[in-house]
Amino acid sequence: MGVLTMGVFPGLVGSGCYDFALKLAGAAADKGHVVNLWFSGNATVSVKAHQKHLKDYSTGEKYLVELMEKGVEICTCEACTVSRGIQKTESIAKIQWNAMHWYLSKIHSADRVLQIGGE
Amino acid sequence: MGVLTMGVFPGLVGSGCYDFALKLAGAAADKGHVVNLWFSGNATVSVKAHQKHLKDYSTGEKYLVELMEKGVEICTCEACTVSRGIQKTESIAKIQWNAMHWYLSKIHSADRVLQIGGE
Amino acid sequence: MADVKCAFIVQRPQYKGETSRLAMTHALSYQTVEVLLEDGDTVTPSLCFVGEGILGISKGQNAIAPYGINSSELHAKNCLLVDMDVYVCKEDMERFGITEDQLPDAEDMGAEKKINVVPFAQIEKIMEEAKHVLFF
Amino acid sequence: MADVKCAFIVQRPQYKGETSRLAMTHALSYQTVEVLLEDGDTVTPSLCFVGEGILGISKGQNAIAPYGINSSELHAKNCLLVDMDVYVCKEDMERFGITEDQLPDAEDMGAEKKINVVPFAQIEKIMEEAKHVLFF
Amino acid sequence: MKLGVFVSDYKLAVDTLDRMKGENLGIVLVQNGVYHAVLKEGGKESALLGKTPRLYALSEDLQTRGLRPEQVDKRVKVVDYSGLVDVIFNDFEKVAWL
Amino acid sequence: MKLGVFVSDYKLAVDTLDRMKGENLGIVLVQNGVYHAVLKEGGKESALLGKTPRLYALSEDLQTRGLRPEQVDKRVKVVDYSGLVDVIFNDFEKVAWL
Repeated sequence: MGVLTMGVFPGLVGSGCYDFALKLAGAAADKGHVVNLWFSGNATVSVKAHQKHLKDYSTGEKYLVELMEKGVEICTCEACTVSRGIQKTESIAKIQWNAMHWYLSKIHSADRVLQIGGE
Repeated sequence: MGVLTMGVFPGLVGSGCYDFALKLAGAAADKGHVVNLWFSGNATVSVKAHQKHLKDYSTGEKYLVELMEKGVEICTCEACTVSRGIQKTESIAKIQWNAMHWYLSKIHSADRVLQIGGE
Repeated sequence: MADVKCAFIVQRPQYKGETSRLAMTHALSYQTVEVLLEDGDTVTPSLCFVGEGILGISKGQNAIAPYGINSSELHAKNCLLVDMDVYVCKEDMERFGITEDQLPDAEDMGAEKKINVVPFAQIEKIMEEAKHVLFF
Repeated sequence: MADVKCAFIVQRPQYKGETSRLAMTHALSYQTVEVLLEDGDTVTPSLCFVGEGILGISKGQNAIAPYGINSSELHAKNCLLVDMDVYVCKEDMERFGITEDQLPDAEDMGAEKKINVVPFAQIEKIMEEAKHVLFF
Repeated sequence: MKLGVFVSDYKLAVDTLDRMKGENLGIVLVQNGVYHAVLKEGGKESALLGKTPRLYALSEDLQTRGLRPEQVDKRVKVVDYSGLVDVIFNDFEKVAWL
Repeated sequence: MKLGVFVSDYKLAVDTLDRMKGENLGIVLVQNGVYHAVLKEGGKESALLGKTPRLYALSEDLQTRGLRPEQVDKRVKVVDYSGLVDVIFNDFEKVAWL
């Protein structure tokens, strides 16, 4: 089994790219791969707890919780997150908060890296 | 003097478009125009209180407060905001929360509408 | 007492970003805006799909199964259901090889309106006649 | 004990979105990643600017005055300062009419490294030699 | 119809503007759109500059990108945010962000 | 180098892929990128289809957009998320999102 590290960047909450990242992470974890997810830029907003799921919006909270139950490690960029006003106490439980080198360290151990950039 | 209504949509926190919208709103208000700002999509995240201003990130809180002191009306799409986990109690004070028809009503009274879409 | 005409021009495809979906949900809210306006005041949106924007309203979409969200097709049908004028650019239909039978209607939901396939020149005219133009 | 080479390819312009700026800040963190790795393990980024990505690092930027944020030029200089290998695509310089003297250096900050202007073929080679390729 | 179109990208992902008639159109270059006023890609100026004589570029966005006023094409009027407010209210009947 | 490039748009705002050599390249069409596997703009298929024989499209993203498997170009292998995981680990040495 391999290690997949994904970086999820700006503008992804409420977008198809975000849904993509979470579904791919879930499918990889289901197959027994080790999966690491790094949020930066606007994607960091997705660590906010108490997201309300409305059918016109894709929200990530329940998927993120499920992913972590499957062993996926998820970390948000602390600077990006606090610059958007979200505090650690308001975050979904068990999501890690760290600096950008967390992502690089998970790149170091990865067999495959998928950096989802764009806007 | 005129009425300028701006709709600010996805992916704008931390982006140049967001900075643009706030600066334009400020410049118009300084000239005595009536300005209305509507946040939808990812831009709704910008109503979160306690944003930390770091020089590598553009954050809007202090500008939003300044704009409201100048008389600019600001409203966030409630559905978009709660789907991202942000509650009314966590919002910057005096920002309005309403449904999409708020935007249409401010379009009704506007001399100029600038809808900033894109991602 | 005044009606304000707005041209909502959807030029981006659906799903990857939210903007083109939000165009439809915002247009739909013309139905309830009266609660915030003076008596007799109204807003009338015309919803126009151009360029890649026309791709996202095709029939047969299913976004619930893979992603748990309502499809853009459903949103387009809802627009017809509330009697909105919906236009799709003819030249772009031809360019992408999309035929009229691939466009949704909302007859099954009881809608009387249908999507109008019109030349780009007519969409320009709609923009011209509108007080405000909003691109999505 | 292993070094992992990564190619950071910046293909989008700066400022409108955050991605291309975040490419630089993330690359910079190679300096501190050792705290999270085993002894002797390292990550070595090569930072390459291609296409419109080359536009955002020109000399003479001032983003502090209008927008209160650090310029991308400063970030590029910081990359040189920490001895990162920074490459700019020669063909794109020519295409956009940008000359080498418009590229920043960080001599004033004490940097020894300079930006390397190289053909696209060399950037492809960097991607080939890297274990991972990240587009921004 | 005197429509002012805001262009905020250099490479455009939508072709709506290409298809609109230039007669009453104006173009406002902001964000990365300001590169249209400066760059000559492959020696050729941006097609936008020939589309209408009503061209504006935002000075703050030129400054941010290290672009000097003398690099800007002569047909483009450089305005700051305050000037842009006047352009929006006085030079156009409606405005739209591409 | 067996690089799998993910394409998530129909109209691309970056030209990096155009310039990369096809030999060891693969293309994975996801999100609005799946339109490349289906549309014939002006009667012409997408240039991406001729770039490499290693082409994939994500079934969930076809389904979301109302695109049926029989509309997909024969050269494109349709995979679901589970299949895509295998593509990532088995068919390429590295992957990149355009």
